[in-house]
Amino acid sequence: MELEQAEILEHREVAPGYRRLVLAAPAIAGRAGPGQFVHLRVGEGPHPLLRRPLSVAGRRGEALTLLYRVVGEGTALLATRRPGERLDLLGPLGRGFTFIDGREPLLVAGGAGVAPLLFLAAEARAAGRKPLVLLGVATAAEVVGEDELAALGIPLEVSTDDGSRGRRGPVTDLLAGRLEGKAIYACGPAAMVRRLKELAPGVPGQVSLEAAMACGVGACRGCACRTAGGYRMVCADGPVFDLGEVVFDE
Amino acid sequence: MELEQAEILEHREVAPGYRRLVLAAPAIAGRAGPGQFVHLRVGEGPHPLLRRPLSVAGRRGEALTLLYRVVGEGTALLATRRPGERLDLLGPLGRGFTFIDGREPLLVAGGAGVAPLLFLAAEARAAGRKPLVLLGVATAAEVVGEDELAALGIPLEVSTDDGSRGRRGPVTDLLAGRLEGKAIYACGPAAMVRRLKELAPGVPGQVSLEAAMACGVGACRGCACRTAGGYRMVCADGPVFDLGEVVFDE
Amino acid sequence: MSRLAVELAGIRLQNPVLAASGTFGYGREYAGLVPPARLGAVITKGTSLEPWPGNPPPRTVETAAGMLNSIGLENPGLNHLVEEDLPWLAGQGATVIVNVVGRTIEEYVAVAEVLDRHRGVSGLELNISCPNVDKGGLAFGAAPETAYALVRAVRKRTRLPLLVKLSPNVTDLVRIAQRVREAGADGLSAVNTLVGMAIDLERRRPVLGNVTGGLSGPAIKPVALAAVWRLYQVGLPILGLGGIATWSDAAEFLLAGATAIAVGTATFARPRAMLEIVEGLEGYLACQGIANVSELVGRAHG
Amino acid sequence: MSRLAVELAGIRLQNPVLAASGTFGYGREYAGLVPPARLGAVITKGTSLEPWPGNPPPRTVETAAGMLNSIGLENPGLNHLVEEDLPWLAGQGATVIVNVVGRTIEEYVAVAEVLDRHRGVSGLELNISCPNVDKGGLAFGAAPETAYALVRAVRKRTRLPLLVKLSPNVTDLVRIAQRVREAGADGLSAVNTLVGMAIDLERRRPVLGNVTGGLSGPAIKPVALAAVWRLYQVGLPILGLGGIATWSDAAEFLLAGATAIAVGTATFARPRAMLEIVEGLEGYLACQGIANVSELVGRAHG
Ligand SMILES: Cc1cc2nc3c(=O)[nH]c(=O)nc-3n(C[C@H](O)[C@H](O)[C@H](O)COP(=O)(O)OP(=O)(O)OC[C@H]3O[C@@H](n4cnc5c(N)ncnc54)[C@H](O)[C@@H]3O)c2cc1C
Ligand SMILES: Cc1cc2nc3c(=O)[nH]c(=O)nc-3n(C[C@H](O)[C@H](O)[C@H](O)COP(=O)(O)OP(=O)(O)OC[C@H]3O[C@@H](n4cnc5c(N)ncnc54)[C@H](O)[C@@H]3O)c2cc1C
Ligand SMILES: Cc1cc2nc3c(=O)[nH]c(=O)nc-3n(C[C@H](O)[C@H](O)[C@H](O)COP(=O)(O)O)c2cc1C
Ligand SMILES: Cc1cc2nc3c(=O)[nH]c(=O)nc-3n(C[C@H](O)[C@H](O)[C@H](O)COP(=O)(O)O)c2cc1C
Ligand code: FES
Ligand code: FES
Repeated sequence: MELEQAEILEHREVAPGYRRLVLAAPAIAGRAGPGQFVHLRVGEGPHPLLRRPLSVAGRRGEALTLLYRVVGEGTALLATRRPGERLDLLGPLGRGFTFIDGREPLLVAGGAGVAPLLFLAAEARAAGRKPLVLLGVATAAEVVGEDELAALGIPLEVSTDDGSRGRRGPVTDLLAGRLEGKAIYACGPAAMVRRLKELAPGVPGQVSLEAAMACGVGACRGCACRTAGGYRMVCADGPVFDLGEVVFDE
Repeated sequence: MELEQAEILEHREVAPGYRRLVLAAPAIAGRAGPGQFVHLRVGEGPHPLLRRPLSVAGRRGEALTLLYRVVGEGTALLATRRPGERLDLLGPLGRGFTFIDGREPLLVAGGAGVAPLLFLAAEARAAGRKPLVLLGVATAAEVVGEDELAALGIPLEVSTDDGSRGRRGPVTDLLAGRLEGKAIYACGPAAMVRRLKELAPGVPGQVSLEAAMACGVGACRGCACRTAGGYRMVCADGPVFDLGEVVFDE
Repeated sequence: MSRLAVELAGIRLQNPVLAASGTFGYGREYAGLVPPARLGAVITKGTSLEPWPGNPPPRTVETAAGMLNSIGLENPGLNHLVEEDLPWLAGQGATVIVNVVGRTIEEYVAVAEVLDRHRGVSGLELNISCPNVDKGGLAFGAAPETAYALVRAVRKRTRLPLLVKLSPNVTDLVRIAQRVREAGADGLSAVNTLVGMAIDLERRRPVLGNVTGGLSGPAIKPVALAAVWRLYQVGLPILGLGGIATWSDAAEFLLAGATAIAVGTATFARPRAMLEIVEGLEGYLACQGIANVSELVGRAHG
Repeated sequence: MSRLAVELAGIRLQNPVLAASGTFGYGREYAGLVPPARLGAVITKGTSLEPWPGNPPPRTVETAAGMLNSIGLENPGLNHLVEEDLPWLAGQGATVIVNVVGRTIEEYVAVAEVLDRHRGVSGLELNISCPNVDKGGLAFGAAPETAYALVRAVRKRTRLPLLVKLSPNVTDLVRIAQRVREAGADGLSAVNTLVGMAIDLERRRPVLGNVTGGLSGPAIKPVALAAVWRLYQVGLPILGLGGIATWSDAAEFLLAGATAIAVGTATFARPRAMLEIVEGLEGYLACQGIANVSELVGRAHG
């Protein structure tokens, strides 16, 4: 775990509401694995107070890539920061994905959940695996990471809510017939993950969860999620958990 | 009283820690008189919460000039705003200076207190009067407004704490022999104003006071100052008061 | 606008957004920016029988997402209200609730009696929760029995709708509210400011002339909201306030159980905040297909 | 560093900057960034006799310049503390104060008795002020007599310095503190969190799984400072906390009457905040020519 004042190298909108942020963060980039996250300070004064967790979406040498969606006050403030400025980063944090031997990676992403999976896909490729990425978004314009995946020769299939690209409907509709011999790596809204568990009961898999975080390091016990073994901390025990282990409400 | 989203036309440091801000504020500029102030929002979120009062330091057509010193969180944040951005301004507020007939204006400023007096000096000149400006600052580099006054042919005398320019000592040391037939217009630290009252007991004069402000319009009763007639509100009854009327502690 | 019309403790309001006492003067100071007739109601500055001078300066200081004030209920007194401010507000077409303060029960009663006869007053708000005066204010609001005695005495002398403004600086807000109800109050205002202070590092002394002050603004919103949530069980209509700055803040208070809300400190930062909140709520109701704002009240209790 | 050395309720501290309970875990989580030996002391997460699971999520939500938490004192229990955490902290050379919680007086006493024999513990902090549990916590801290009974019972079974952590959610903090003193406490910690809540507009339900939570962070600093100011008259040494984020915040608490201070929520935003505060105070004392930090304590009372 490092605390680093990382210089912004690149920061731009890559799709409506989605931004890509590239940072010079040698200490953190050197140690980050897919599924891990950084905890990032968006302001300087007493408000907004807390850091924001963002998954590592890629790295190249000393550069760390983040990919985020502007959803509220903190991410809106982050969006105003310009190249050359520095951001206060804590990371890499949490436990990331681990490859399951003998099974090819099937990556299932919903919206901004694609961020950690882009990093995972690249690492899988580098390790000689054959990942396939399924991505569900609201509309065609929100497909991000496509060029990156294409450059690595990683296939991508898209579903959209409005049918403007790929199949109309949830990304889980793309699963049929694709589960054989695969291990699932997922990140997206709770509804997506719940459906995934229903559709792929026997398939081994891992999921990256989200929860509101204060400390990000396991100290405050704030980011509890329900698992078969009781409450666990998303920041320290996760964010990546076994798909089988995660318990949803209702 | 107008609420105006004023575009920043110019914003730069004019002396160490002092910044000049020129705004396109047609509604407010058109009605502002010397000694009046604007109440300015420095942030957008819940912190910093309150507006900051700044005296009008000049106007030219629709442009309003402010001159401020960076002293804390709010002014530091203000200092980051760039030309082209807009600032939320409430004004013009308060009661300004009025000329006292038959007496030439002697303007006595301490530090950033020069701001309203620059406007007053210009108006006095335009009205055919012969103002003299006395300015006390910590060190020579902090003399601001000099070019402006020179362009209008208004004489300026300086004192500094460190003797790096003009007389060494408080600005009130420059008063001796200069009070005859004059009316005093002052703005500066409490100690300066108190000394002024001691040194010029019979001389008519006005002073612009400062107090922490919430509303800026007389509604909250927060900015009380002591006067011979009891508490009065700096924002609505002032900020300019008769020198004789103002009461200091101890 | 009928989507927003509500009745609060017997007072009919065209919308549920009120100006909080002490932050909107008597309406006149902000009139150029906020026509008082466009608000649900104007709650006046705390008004006493005689003029009060208020506390020594400094009286305000900014804090993180909030501010402290120790105004000490400076006000020009009942006569001034009756002769100058009420006629002006009536001329503007404003609905008016008078916030009442006193040092003794008799003083509260005397003010209430005079206003009972006044056509320009739609209701009273008894301030038993100001932390900035020695006598009166919080002295009455801190315990169930003193609160009861005061409200009972005032109730006997006025038929005006009676709101009682509560302090969050107590162990058991609900118990006090219950006694206030038994004393005959028509509604509750919650909350007044939290006791707080700031110290000036240079002078090594308290910043405020009165040492402590009342904390208001966004910082206290969570505390105020929890107070409203708990008071909902008391069964009296609630005017919710404390840190409300946006229409979504206002909606949270309605969902927690407030029938209407008041905006205080936010007005200092954004004088038109109240009007923006009215518009925001209107838009929210329209887009959610809600016929009247009262349908939201208390809904978060499930 | 002797400029900063202080004694708090009989506990010798190399500096007056402590990690607040529940925000620094057991020291291990932040160890890479904040060596626990460089703090005045580490106050552990609230520790109960048996492990506690904590409250249902969500457990935290951000607010204006603050946050709400409803952790519900999740902790791995006394055995884990004794077997894992205390040895680790001792190995680090940290001064340790254990924050103790329980559902009954007996549970508090049982924890205190075990720790009394433990060399790695310099003091206890009794948490009678957690707003997030049904039994225990605030149930003891809300009234003078329940607080007295609890402190008295624990006092009889331990010679360790005993700090009692108070809640700001009460009408008369001073009265409670006086009884706590009479029961034999060595010092006061002030304050724990303020009760607050937030509502999720989409779901129209409380955000927190436990409905209400405790408000902490810069937003509450003025309230905490006023609490310390008032408690100063009680005569017990005070550990001041609530919203402290910078050395100047810390200095305000010392001037108000705190012998030492603790930093909680600020650590989440700036993990090294405590170390920066130590440096800042050191620099301030040096530049003001103050030989020991204790000279500042209570100075703002004039
Ligand atoms: C481990 C982890 C990794 C994440 N990675 C990414 C990523 O790579 N790209 C991306 O776009 N988003 C990611 N998120 C979600 C991201 O953290 C939130 O969208 C962001 O914190 C929202 O902040 P805000 O101030 O804009 O929103 P607001 O709603 O104003 O935030 C208010 C508070 O709620 C918290 N919050 C709001 N939404 C979430 C959320 N979904 N998860 C956790 N906390 C939340 C904020 O951190 C903040 O404390 C991740 C979340 C977690 C837990
Ligand atoms: C009528 C009036 C006119 C003014 N005109 C000028 C001017 O033309 N140029 C200039 O440099 N300064 C002027 N000031 C002072 C200026 O308002 C303060 O320097 C400024 O508010 C400091 O804000 P801050 O956030 O940087 O400081 P902080 O100390 O962080 O401010 C904290 C709080 O205290 C208030 N505050 C701090 N110092 C003062 C002060 N001296 N007067 C009033 N409130 C204060 C702030 O407004 C804020 O609410 C004027 C003040 C008043 C009342
Ligand atoms: C400057 C100021 C003056 C106030 N004066 C009064 C008053 O006279 N009577 C009263 O009942 N409340 C008074 N209050 C309390 C407010 O009406 C309100 O209860 C409190 O500020 C919380 O709301 P807010 O956070 O929206 O400001 C005052 C508050 C402020 C900030
Ligand atoms: C996440 C969290 C957990 C906490 N857990 C405890 C606890 O276990 N015991 C306790 O006495 N106080 C606990 N507190 C209260 C803090 O110790 C402190 O009193 C409070 O947060 C105010 O200080 P701050 O504003 O610096 O955070 C907790 C606070 C937070 C934010
Ligand atoms: S965010 Fe603190 S334990 Fe996870
Ligand atoms: S600032 Fe509100 S009355 Fe002057």
